[in-house]
Amino acid sequence: MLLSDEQISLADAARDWLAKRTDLAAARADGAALAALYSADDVRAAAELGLTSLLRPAEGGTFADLAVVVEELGRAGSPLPLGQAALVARLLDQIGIGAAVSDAVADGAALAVPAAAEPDDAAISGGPGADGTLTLAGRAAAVVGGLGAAWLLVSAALDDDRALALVPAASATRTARTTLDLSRDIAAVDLHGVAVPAGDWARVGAGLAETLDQALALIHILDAVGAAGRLLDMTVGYVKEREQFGRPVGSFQAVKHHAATMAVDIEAARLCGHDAARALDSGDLVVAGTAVAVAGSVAGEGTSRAASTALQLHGGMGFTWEHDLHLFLRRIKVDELVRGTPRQHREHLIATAG
Amino acid sequence: MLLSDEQISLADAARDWLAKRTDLAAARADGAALAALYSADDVRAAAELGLTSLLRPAEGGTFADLAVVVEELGRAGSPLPLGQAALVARLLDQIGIGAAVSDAVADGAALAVPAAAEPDDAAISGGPGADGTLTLAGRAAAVVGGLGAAWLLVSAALDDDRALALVPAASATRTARTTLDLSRDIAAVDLHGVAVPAGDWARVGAGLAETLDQALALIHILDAVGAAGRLLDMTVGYVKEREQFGRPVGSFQAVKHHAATMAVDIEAARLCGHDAARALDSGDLVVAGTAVAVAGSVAGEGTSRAASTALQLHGGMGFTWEHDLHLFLRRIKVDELVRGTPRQHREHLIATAG
Amino acid sequence: MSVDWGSGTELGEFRAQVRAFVAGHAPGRAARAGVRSPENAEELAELRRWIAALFEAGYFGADWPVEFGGDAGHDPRRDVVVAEEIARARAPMQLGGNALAASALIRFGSDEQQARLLPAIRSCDDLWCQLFSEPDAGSDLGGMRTRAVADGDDYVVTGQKVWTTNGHWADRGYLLARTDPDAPKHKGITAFAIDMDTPGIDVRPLRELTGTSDFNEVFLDGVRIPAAAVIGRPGQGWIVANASLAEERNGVSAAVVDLQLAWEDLHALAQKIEIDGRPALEQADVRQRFGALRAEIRACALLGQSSFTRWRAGRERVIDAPAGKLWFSELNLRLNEFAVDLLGARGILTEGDTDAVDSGRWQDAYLYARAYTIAGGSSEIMRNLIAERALGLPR
Amino acid sequence: MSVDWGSGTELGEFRAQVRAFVAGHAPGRAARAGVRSPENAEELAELRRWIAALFEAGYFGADWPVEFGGDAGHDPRRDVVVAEEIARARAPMQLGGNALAASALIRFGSDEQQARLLPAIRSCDDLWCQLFSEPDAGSDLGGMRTRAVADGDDYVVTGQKVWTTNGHWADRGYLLARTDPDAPKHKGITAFAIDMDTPGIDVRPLRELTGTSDFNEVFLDGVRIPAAAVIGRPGQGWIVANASLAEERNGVSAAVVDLQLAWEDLHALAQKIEIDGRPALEQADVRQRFGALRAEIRACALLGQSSFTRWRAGRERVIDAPAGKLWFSELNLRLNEFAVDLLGARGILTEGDTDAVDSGRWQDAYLYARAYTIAGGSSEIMRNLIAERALGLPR
Repeated sequence: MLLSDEQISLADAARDWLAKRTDLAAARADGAALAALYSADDVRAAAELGLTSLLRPAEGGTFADLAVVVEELGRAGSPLPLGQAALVARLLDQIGIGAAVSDAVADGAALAVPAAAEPDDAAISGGPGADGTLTLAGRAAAVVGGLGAAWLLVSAALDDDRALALVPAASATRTARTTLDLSRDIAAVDLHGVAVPAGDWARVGAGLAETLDQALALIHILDAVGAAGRLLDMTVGYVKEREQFGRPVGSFQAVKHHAATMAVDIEAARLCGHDAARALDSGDLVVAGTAVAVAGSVAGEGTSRAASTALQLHGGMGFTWEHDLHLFLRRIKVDELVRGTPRQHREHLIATAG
Repeated sequence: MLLSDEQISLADAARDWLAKRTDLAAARADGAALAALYSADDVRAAAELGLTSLLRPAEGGTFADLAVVVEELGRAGSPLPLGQAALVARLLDQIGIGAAVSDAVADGAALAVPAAAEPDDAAISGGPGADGTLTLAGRAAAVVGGLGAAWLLVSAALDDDRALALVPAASATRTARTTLDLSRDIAAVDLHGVAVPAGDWARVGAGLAETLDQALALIHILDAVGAAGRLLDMTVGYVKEREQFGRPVGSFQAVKHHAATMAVDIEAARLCGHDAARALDSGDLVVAGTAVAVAGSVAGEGTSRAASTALQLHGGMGFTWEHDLHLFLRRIKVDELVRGTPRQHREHLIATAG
Repeated sequence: MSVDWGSGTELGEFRAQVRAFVAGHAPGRAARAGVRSPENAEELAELRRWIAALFEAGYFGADWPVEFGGDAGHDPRRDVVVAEEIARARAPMQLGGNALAASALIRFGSDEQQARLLPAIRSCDDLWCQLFSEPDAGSDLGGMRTRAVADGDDYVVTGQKVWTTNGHWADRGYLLARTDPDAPKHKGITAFAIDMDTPGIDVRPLRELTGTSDFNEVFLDGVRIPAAAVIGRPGQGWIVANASLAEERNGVSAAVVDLQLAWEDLHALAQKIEIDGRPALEQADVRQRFGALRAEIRACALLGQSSFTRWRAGRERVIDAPAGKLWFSELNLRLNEFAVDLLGARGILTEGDTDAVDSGRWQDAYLYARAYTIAGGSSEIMRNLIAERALGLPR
Repeated sequence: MSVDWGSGTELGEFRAQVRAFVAGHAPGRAARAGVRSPENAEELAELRRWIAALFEAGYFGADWPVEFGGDAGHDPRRDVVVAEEIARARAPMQLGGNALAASALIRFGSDEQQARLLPAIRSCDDLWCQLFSEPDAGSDLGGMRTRAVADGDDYVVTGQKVWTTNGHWADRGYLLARTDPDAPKHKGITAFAIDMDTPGIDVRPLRELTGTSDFNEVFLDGVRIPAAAVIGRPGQGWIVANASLAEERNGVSAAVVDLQLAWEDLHALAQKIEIDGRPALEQADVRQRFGALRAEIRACALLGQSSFTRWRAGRERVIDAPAGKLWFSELNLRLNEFAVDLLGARGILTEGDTDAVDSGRWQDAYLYARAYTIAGGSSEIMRNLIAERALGLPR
C-alpha cells in the first residue's frame, strides 16, 4: 500500500511543475477571468508530463497513479482540472466514442471534463430519438473546469439505464459560479435540449456511471488532502518562526497538540483516499463504493478541521486576503461539499452495511 | 441571577455538613448494602438542617434554593435523595394529601421519593375503582432512593388526566439495580396491582405532573453540575502537585487548556441549571420546560465531557478503584441518562421552537 | 432568549421605546457578519447621523459622568437593552474606537482633552480608531514595538499598527506607543489622542479573507505629536488601555442577539430546503444540531448576563469575561459551519452568485467567524487566563 | 475491514488455517474490554495451554531466530493474521510480558539466559510480567526511581512498580531499575530478568475503576538478584527496553478487529432497540454516527496497515506508530461512549444487573476505554512526539 518509486517520481515531478506554474495571485484578482487562472500553454505542458493521459487503458494508468497527481493539484491550489480530464479520456476509450477528443485531451490540445448532476439533485436525463440522436435535459450544478473545457462528458439517465454523451461545451448553457473556491473554475451547466448525434454517445451499464461518480468524488477527496497538507506545512513553518511572549508559538504545548492533530487527520484522510483509488482499480464497484464513502467521511471532516485549525494557529496573519491560507481553506470546503457530502457518504456506509 | 447571601449560607452549610457525613468508601464496598450508604441518623440530621422541607409552600422555599442544595449533594457524592424528598413534601402539600408523610419527611422521620416512568418508557397508569381506590399498573425503571424510601409518590396517567398517588414503598415490588452509579440507591419499582385508597391519591392537572418531571430532570442536572465541580477541584489540585519531566503537569499548556475548558463547561452548565430552577419558580410551564431542556442539553454534554477530561488528566492515578474520581464520573453519566437524555432535551427544544 | 428583564416593567417599557427609536432612525444597510466599516462616504455620513441621534436621545452616553452629558440615575442594564435592540435591528453598533476613547478620556483625560474631545464624540463629528494591535505582537500587547520618542515638547512616533477598524475614515486615533524602552514590558507604554491627519500617518486598507476591507494597516513614520496629546501620564498607557478595555460589558448580550437571529433564520431555512426528499428539519441529525445550538445560545446569554450582573454587584470573577468570550466565539463558528454544511452542494455559492442562498450570508459569516476566536484575545489566551488566573495553575 | 491480504492467496489460506486452529483450541472465557488477567488458577492453566499450543503450532514465535525455534522464511504479515484471528475469536492474545521479555532476551540476552528462559516462554511454563511503570513516573520513564545497588556479585533492588499486568501470576519479571543515579536520566538504567518468588517482592492486586483487578502494584524491598540476571549490559536498560517496545507491531491490527466486532454488535443492537417508537437505526442522527464510526474504523485499519508495511519496507516514519495509537484509542473511547448514550436510561445498568443490555459489556468498555488513551504513552505524549519529532516544532 506504499507508493511505488514510480509514483513517488510522478508526485515529485507534478509537484515541481505545479509549484512553478501555479499563480495563486490570479485567484485573488478581482473578478478573476477564467483566462487568468490558466493558459492553453499550461494545459499543453501538463499533457506533456502525461498528466491528462494518466488513466487511459492503453497507458496502463491506474487510479492509484491519478491519486498522486490529484493530491499535488490540491497542494498547489492549481486551477487545472487534470483529474477530471484524465477521467474523461479513460471513459471515452473504454466506451469507444470520441477517440479524437480523447487524443486531444491526452495531447493537451483541449480539455474535457465530466458533467454530472450533484448527488442530491435530479439526474440529467437523455431521450433517444429515432435517428439515434440523444436529446438531453437537466443540469449539472457544479462542473469543475466547466468554463475552460472544450468538451463535456455528460452522465445521463436513459430509461432504466445510463448513457455517457460527449458534447461540445459551447452547445450547453454554462454559467460561471461565484463560489467559496477562488482557485478553480466552477460552472453550472444546463443541458436542456442539447442534441447528441449517434456515435457521440453510448448506452453504458450502471456500473460505468457509478465509476464516474466514484472517481469524481475521489478527485475532490484527494484534492482536499493535498490542500490540507499544504496548510499543515504552512502552519508548521509559521509557528516555528512566529514569536509571542518571547518564544516561538510552536513551542507552546497546545499549539503542538493542535498541529499534531492536523497531521494525524490529514494522514488518515490521505490513507483513505489512496485506498479508495486502489479500490477503484480493483474494478469491484461495491468495494470501491465503500472505500470512496469511507474516504469522503474521514477526509471531509478531517481536512476541514485541519483547515480551521490552520487558520486559528495563524492568528490575524491568516485572516488577510493577501495570505494564501484562505484560498486553501475555501477550496477544501468546496471539495467537502460537492460530489457527495460527508453526510451522504455516511448514509451510504449505513445503507450498505450488512 | 446571583445567589443571595442566604443561598450562599445554605450552600456553605450543606457543603460542610455533607463533607463530614459522606463516606465514599461505602460506595466502593463490594455488594454495598443500602444500609451502608446512609443511616436514619443522616436523614434526621439533614432534615434538621432544613434540607427536606426546603420546598414546602409554607416555608416559602424555592427551586432556586433547592438548586443550591442539590449541587452540593452532587459535589459530595452523597447517597441521600434529599432533592427528591423535598419535592415530594412540596407536592403533597400542594395537592392536599398525605400531610403526615409530608411532615415525616420534613422532620426526617422517613424518606419519600417520586416514582415516575422514564421518559422513553410507557407511563404508569392508574385505574379508578367505584370505591375511590386507584389501582396502579406499570413500572418506574430507575427510582433514585427507591430502596431507602418509606413512601413513593407515583405519577400515573388517569384517563386523559394525571394522578399523583402516595403509596407505602413496601407495597410495590422494588428491585435494586446494579448501575454505573455506585454512590446512590437506584431501584426499579413495579407498581402492578398496587391499590391506593381514596384520600391517598389525587387527580391533578397535566401541569403538576409536568412540574414533577421537570423538577426530577433538574435534580439530576444540578447533581451532575456539583459532581463535575468536584472533579474540577480534584483535577486542579492534582495537576498542581503532580510532576512530570521535572515540572508540575499543570504548567503544560495543553493541560491548562483542558482544565479551562472543563471550568467553562461547568460554569455554563451551572448557569443553565440555576436558570431552570428559577424558571420552575416562575410557575410558567412552557418557560420551565424550555429552561430544563436547555440545561439538560448543555449540562448533559458538558459535565460528561468534564468528567472524561478529569480522568484523562489524572493519568493512571484516576484509573484505580480506590480513587474517588470514577465515583463522580459514573454518577455524572447516570445523571445524564436518566429523566431525559441530552437527545431528548434537544428534541424538545426543536419540537417547541416557533 | 435575550437578557429580557421582564416586559411591562420599567426596563420592558424602556426596551419598547428603544425598539421604536431604532426602527425610526437606523440607517438601512446590508447585514454582514462582524465589525464592518462604511463602504462609502454616504454610508459614513449616515453612520455619523445615527450615532449622534443615539447620543442625542440619551441611549448612548447615559453612563457618562453628568458633567459630560451623562445621566446621574443611569441604570447600566439600560445599556444592555440598547445594545440588544440595535443588534436585533441589525443596525450599526456604537463604534468601538469611539467608546474606547471616550472611556479613556473620561477616566484619564485632561480637562482640556475632555472639553475638546468628548462633545465631538457625542455629536459623532469625530470618528476614532484604536491603534493598539501590531503585526508582531498579536495577542501579546507587551511585545509592542511602536516607539514614541520625546523631542522637546513633542513626541515623534514611528511604528506600525494593524487591524485598525475604520482607520481610513477616522478623524482621531487612540494610540499606544512605547515611550520607555528600558522599562519592564508593560510599564514603558504611553497612551495618546492623535489627529489622524497629522503628517507621517499612512493608512492602508487591509483586505480580509472575506474579500471586504474593514480594517487597515497604519504606518507611522516620524509622526510629530504634542505632549498635550498624552492621555493620563507617560508610562501609564497600559493602565489606561486596560481600564477602557474592561469597560466593554455589553458585547456578549448584543452578540447573543446576533446568534439568536441567525439561529431563527437558519431554522426557517431548514424548513424550506430538503434532504432526501424531506424538509431538512425533519431529519433527526439536523434536529439534534438545532436543539443543541438553541441550548448553547441560551447558555451564552446566561454567561453574558451573569458576568454583567456580577460586575454590577462588584462580584466579578476572573473566569467571567473570558468564559463568555470563548463560548460565544466558538459557538458562533460552530453555528456558521453548520449552516454552510447544511446547505450541501448549494453551500459553495457565495455573495455575487444569483443562486446563492440568502445572498451568501452564511458563507460570509463562516469565513468571518474565525475573527472572533482570534481577535480581542485569542481562544488560546482566554484559556491560559482562565487556567492561570482563575484556576491557579502554574505559569 | 481487517488487513485482509486477499482470500484464496497464500496468506488467505494461512488465515483459514489459523481460524480453524483458534476455533479448536482457544479457551472459553467471557469477553471483556482490554487487557485482562486470568481470574483463577483454572483460567491460568487454560491460558498456559493455549499459549503453548500457539507456539507449538508455529503461530507464535515464528519470527524468532531459527536457533530458538523460529522459521527462517517467516513472513511477518502472518503475525498480523494470527493477531487478527485471535482477536476475531475474542481469545486471549499473546501475553505482553512474555512477548516483551522474549524480544529483549533474543536481542540482548546472554547465551545462558537464552538457553534457560526462551524454551520456558515457548512452553508457557514461565509467565512474565513487565516491571517498568512507576507511580511517580507515569509517561516519563526517565523519572524512574527504583534503585538497584551493586553489592558484591548481586544487586539489591528497592522501589515500587505499578500497572503490572499478571504480576500476581507471574513466574518471572522483566525489570528496569536505576543502577547509576549520577548518570543522565536515561543512561543509568539497567534491565534485569528476575524470579518473582525472590524474597522481598510483594505483589498487591490493583483494582481498576471497572471493579476488576487485572493489574498489580509490585513493591521491591531489598530484593537480592544475581548480576547474571542483567539483560544486556549495566546502563543499557533504556536501549533494551526501547528495542523490545518497538517490536510491538500487531497491536493496531488486533485492536481494529475488536473495534469492528464492537461496531457490528452495536449495529445489530441498534436495529433492536427503539427510539421514539422506531428502531434506533432508522434515526438519521444514529445512522450518521454509525456511518462515521464505520469510516473511522476503516481509517484505523489503514493507519495500522500502513505503519506495518512501512516498517517492513524500512520506510517507517516517526508519525506512524503514534498516529495509529492516537486514532485507535480516541476512536475506541468515542465508540463506547456512543454505545452507552445510545442505550439511554437503560445504559445505566451494568454487569450483574439482570436487565443490563449485553450483560453490561458497553459500560465496561466505556469505563475501560480511558486506559488506552493513558497507558503506553498518553495521548498528550503521542501528540508531543508527533509535533516535536515528526513536525519539528521546538521543544
